[in-house]
Amino acid sequence: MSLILDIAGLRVSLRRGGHLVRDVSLQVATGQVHGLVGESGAGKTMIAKAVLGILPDAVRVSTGSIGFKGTDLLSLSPRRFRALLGREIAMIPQDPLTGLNPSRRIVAQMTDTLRHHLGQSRGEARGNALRLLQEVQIRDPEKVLDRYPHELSGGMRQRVLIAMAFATEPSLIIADEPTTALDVTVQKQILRLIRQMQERHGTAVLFVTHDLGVVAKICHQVTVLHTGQVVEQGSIDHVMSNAAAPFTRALMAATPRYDQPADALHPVPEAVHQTLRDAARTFDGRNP
Amino acid sequence: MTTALLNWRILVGGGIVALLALIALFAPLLAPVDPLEQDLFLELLPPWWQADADPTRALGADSLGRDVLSRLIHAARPALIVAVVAGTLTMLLGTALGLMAGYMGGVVDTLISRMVDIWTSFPAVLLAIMLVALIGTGLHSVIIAIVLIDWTRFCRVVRAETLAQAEMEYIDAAVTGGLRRGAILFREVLPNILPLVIVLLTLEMSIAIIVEAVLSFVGLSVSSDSPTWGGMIAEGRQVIHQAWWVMAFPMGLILIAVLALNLLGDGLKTALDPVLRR
Amino acid sequence: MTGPLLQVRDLTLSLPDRSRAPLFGRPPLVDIVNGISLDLAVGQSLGIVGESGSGKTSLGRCLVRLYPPTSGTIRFGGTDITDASEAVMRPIRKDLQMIFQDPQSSLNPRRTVGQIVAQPVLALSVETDRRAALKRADAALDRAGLGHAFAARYPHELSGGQRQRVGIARAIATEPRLIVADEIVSGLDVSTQAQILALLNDLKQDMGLSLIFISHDLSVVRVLADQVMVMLGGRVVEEGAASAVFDHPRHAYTRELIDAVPLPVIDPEWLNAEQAGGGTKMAEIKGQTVLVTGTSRGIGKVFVDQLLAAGAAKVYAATRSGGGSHADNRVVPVKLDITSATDIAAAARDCADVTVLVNNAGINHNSKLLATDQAGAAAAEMETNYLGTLNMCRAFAPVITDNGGGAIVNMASILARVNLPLMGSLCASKAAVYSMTQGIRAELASQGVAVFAVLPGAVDTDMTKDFPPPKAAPADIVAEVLAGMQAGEADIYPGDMAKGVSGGLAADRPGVIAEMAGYV
Amino acid sequence: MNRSMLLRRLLQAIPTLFGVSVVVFVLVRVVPGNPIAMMLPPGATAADMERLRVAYGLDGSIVEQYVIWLGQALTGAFGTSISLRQDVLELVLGRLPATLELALFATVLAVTIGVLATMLGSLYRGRWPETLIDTINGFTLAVPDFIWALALILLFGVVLPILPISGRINPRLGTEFLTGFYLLEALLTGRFTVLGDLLRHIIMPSIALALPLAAIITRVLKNSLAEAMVQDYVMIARVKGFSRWRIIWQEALRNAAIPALTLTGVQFTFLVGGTVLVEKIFSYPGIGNMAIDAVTNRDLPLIQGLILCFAVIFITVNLLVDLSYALLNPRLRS
Repeated sequence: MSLILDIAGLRVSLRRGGHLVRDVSLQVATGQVHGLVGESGAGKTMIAKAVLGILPDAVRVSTGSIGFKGTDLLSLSPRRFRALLGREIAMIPQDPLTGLNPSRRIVAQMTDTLRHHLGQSRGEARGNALRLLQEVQIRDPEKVLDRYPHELSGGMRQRVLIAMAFATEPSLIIADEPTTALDVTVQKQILRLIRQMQERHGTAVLFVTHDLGVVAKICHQVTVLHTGQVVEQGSIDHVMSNAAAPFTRALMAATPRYDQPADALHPVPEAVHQTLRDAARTFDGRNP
Repeated sequence: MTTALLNWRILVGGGIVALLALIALFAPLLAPVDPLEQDLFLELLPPWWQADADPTRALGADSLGRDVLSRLIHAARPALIVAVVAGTLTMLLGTALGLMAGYMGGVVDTLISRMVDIWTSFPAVLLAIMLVALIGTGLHSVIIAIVLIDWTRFCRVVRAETLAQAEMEYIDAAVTGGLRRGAILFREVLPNILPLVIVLLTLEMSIAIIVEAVLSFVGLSVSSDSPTWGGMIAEGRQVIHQAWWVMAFPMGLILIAVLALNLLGDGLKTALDPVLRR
Repeated sequence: MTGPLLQVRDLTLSLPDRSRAPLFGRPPLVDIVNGISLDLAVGQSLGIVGESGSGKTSLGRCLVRLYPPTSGTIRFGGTDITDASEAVMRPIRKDLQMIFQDPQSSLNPRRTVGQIVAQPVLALSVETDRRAALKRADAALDRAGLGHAFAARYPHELSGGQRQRVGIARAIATEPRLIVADEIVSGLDVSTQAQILALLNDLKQDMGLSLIFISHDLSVVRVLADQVMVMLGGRVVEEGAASAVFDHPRHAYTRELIDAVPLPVIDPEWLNAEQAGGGTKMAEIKGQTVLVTGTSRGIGKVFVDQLLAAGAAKVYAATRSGGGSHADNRVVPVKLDITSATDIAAAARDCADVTVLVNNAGINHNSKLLATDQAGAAAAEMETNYLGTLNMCRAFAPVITDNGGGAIVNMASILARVNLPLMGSLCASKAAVYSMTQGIRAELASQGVAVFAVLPGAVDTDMTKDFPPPKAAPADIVAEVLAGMQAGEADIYPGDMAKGVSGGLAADRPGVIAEMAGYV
Repeated sequence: MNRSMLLRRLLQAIPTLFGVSVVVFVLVRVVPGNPIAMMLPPGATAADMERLRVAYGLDGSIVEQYVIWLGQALTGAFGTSISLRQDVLELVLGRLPATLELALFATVLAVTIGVLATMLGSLYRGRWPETLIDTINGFTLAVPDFIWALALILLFGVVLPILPISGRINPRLGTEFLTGFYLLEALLTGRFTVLGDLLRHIIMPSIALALPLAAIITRVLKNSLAEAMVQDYVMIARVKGFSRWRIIWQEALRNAAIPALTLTGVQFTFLVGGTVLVEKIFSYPGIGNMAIDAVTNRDLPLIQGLILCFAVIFITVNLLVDLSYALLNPRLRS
């Protein structure tokens, strides 16, 4: 099992001062799904965007490295970085409704990486797109190829996006809350599909989510974030059954469960948040 | 930073508009000579920086030897009257119809929207010229023409915005909170539309100034001897090869007034938005 | 006052579907909410769950009369408010409040928090004096855990959780008896969500509030609801006490919903487990158009009668020879030999409105496998039982999908799971049907077609007259099949013998076979 | 959204046209003065007048009068121009090509300028060229075509006299044209000296008309492009490793063009309206110029003909915009 993604001491900061991600390190190996969990503002999306090189203009990586198969992505020229993106690294977005370009046919959107990065001919790329759609269990894939996104249901669009991400057989896929916008029954199908595809292709996945339940079902490794800091990291078994950090434990207790009555629910104590906020402040004090 | 920017826009835009208003208000005191006084000896006199200029006619004289500066100052009056009166009336009519269409929906909406469609099927300038030609020249006619033609601008925007606001859940909350329809319209919807209307008003005022200029340019505004910027442009157009300044100065003033109003509108847009304000 | 606080009967809301508007005339009406009835007692809380498009939000809005219902009645505190004018509603609204989904759009951006909360207090004449109303708003804000210091702030200065607390404060400010809360925690972080849920729970207990809590999230509903209603396509599919519905769901859809919720528990099987019945759900037989093959005798004949009794809209009764008639005019005879490709194609064309296909036709020849194959019996069994059924599925799956989904029922036999001497080739053909059924179930899972395999034991028909008892009566078998379909059992084992075998399969295989062999 | 929706849009134009005709009818009828008088040559007797009144049905009710008037309007019988003493329809059709040529030329200019400015601004996003374009655009947005026309005359007609300030063609060239579309005809027949002269005449009025429209196109296109650039599908295109240009061109521009097109359509009608004044200022022989003269001469038959002509152009343009919107937007096409 070789290391695909090796993030070390990553610090993401606002250009006008202040940190969003505070010295985060994490590793993802071949065939592993690594969950990045946290509430809004925890910095999980910033880490994903830093890996993909699509941080907002006001934000930059200030220190640390993002190792991808042994090379530091941050040291690459934009040109060489773009050659990797789409070929070796792909993403599955959160919202299937806006993830596809409304004015281009599915086939055009699915084949453009195949043609651009792998130099396939139009016919060859179409054949591959067809095969991919079959792989993600889309009925009538031949017809779907020539459709526009608005003609597909939300679940189908997310399947197309998954097929698109796997098209060039990338080593790493960043999935940014890929099921948050879906109904539960569709969510389960999509999670299963991501797992199947990922296992079949041996792809490493960095799975960003706020849902501990989803993490428990699909991830091998987990990093729990709060205010841009790692509060817990380890195998899914470890985090689910004997989490050490008070925040992780409090988050578990605050997650409602249909199989438990109401009195089992305990909101996260304010002190837990405050301790971590204080830690962040201390960090900022040491690293202005 | 935003605060500084918006202050800059409102200060400069508003300042110029206020200055123009003052000039219009105190025109008889400010004008160096009688704007109607003709002096054939001064015919097409150039402005002060050119050779053979007359220091008492700082901006030169027109083809009848009338003082350009004094005429400019006096012409600010009809322009600003039209801007304020026509702008306000247009706003009232258009906003009322737009609110009705957007909030009442149904037949009322269809009727008003169709009327807007019909209205915008005519070239506005031509319609204005025709209206004034039919009802006779004069400041009143100009104002009536502007109101009758430009209400659609407010109506369209206010209707669309009312519809957008009606989608918001705070309207539902007002219904379950027991507010009456009228109260919802005036106490909940209107305050959210008002900033937009105010911004449109500054725009409408600049349009009114232009329309007044256009009408006097075609000779359909106030009577031809009392000075207007558009009238001065028309006269200047005749002697453009001999005396460009006769046309250039009123044009410049219109430009300044229009730009100032637009700047003010831009500034107000940010200043009146509670989210952008901070 | 006695009786429920809120009583709803047969509530229906139909709205025009503008996307299908014809060139002239009005767009067709779609039922968003369809025939809902419910009773809510004082102090009780009802959770309404459903996925997007289930009509739960529209139902909530009907209940507070934001939408006018198309038909049915709503009584609140004994007053019929179904068609009440706003003037009649106004005094009632003091007792009937709502908390809205989107805390961003439900707060007027140009008003302070205090004004927002005081608004219903004034408008509903709880207080007539402005100062008193603002004071009451302060109290409500305190109660909502926000603190009255927030009264002077504007909504855009607050976080999502704080805004939702303002929404709660506004709803409780008039001290209502019932609050309808629509998806109020869906956009919030878990830690904020838990706080809001805890707050509502406290308010419910302290104020004796009744609550209707609408959400797509079953876990969230569980926190607050005593009673639960599960909605699908504008209808109620299951309702009951929360503990009963969550712990022992009766309806397949409820089970599917529950199984789809990822609990924060490690369960390696969860992802791969068939979805509750793998898409096998058949809400009801009522209104369906069914095609049954092999209806000339035996189980096929019984199927036709029981389907009619269960309210099927139309039954195509297929026989090899065609013809035949039935007293009920809902029955349409069809000539269909399932070994004939042309017959199948013709049937798929003529019966284009089918939503449920029952592949019942089959043959059996009792023959030793290694003995001389009499008249190609093995081939014939394979051709009819396996290929015939498969070709029917192939032809009708697109028909059913085009009709918006439905079900396919393939009659296999318990012999698919247990081999019997002397019936080797029959067993093989039934095993093929069973395996094929599992296969197409996976293929059709996402397309709204439920696929059932039926594995009965010996049935008492003329085909099995050689079989020794115990044989089940066809009527019982069919009744169990229909019940199993509606309960969402993917593999249906009707009859005691089949159940015994399937139950034994896991435990004591040799014993079962011995027992089975005893029958022959 | 589907075809029937488009058809509905087409049918909506009918009541609008009807309303337009009513407005024109009322405008003409409320005029103080006798509508018969303007149909008769000077010196007609009272008996002549009465005969005409009966002949034209003007003794009937206002509704009857409208029906008769509408029937005439539909057959193109607008009567005879009072000031020019020619058939109104002939006059209008004779002048129409000049105006259409001017309006189309200006539109092409406006779209070109607008798209170029947008692309430039988007390429240098956040740097000084974008700020410059935004500033110039803000200025251009505020200034009406009327002022541009005069400023251009002042600049290139007087201060730097390189362009003719009036007319459509130099009469001394003495060229004959078969159609009213001089520019097109000169181009097709290869008369390049004439073409050059025509271009020299059309350039100033068309720039005056084009600048406000170009400013609006720039603003809308730039905003919708910026909006499109933050969509998820653009992020995905970035993650696919495509260059910025390719993303703008392939992913964003097409989606951004849809709102811009709608607005361009609406603004195009303003541009056509603007020809009225600009033609007057440049003494350009189109229907706009004619309309102002007709109004000053109180030539009512001509006025109603011209106004109806403008209305028909406006409604047609709006329909065309809706249709092309449907062509660009796959949601409407299917």
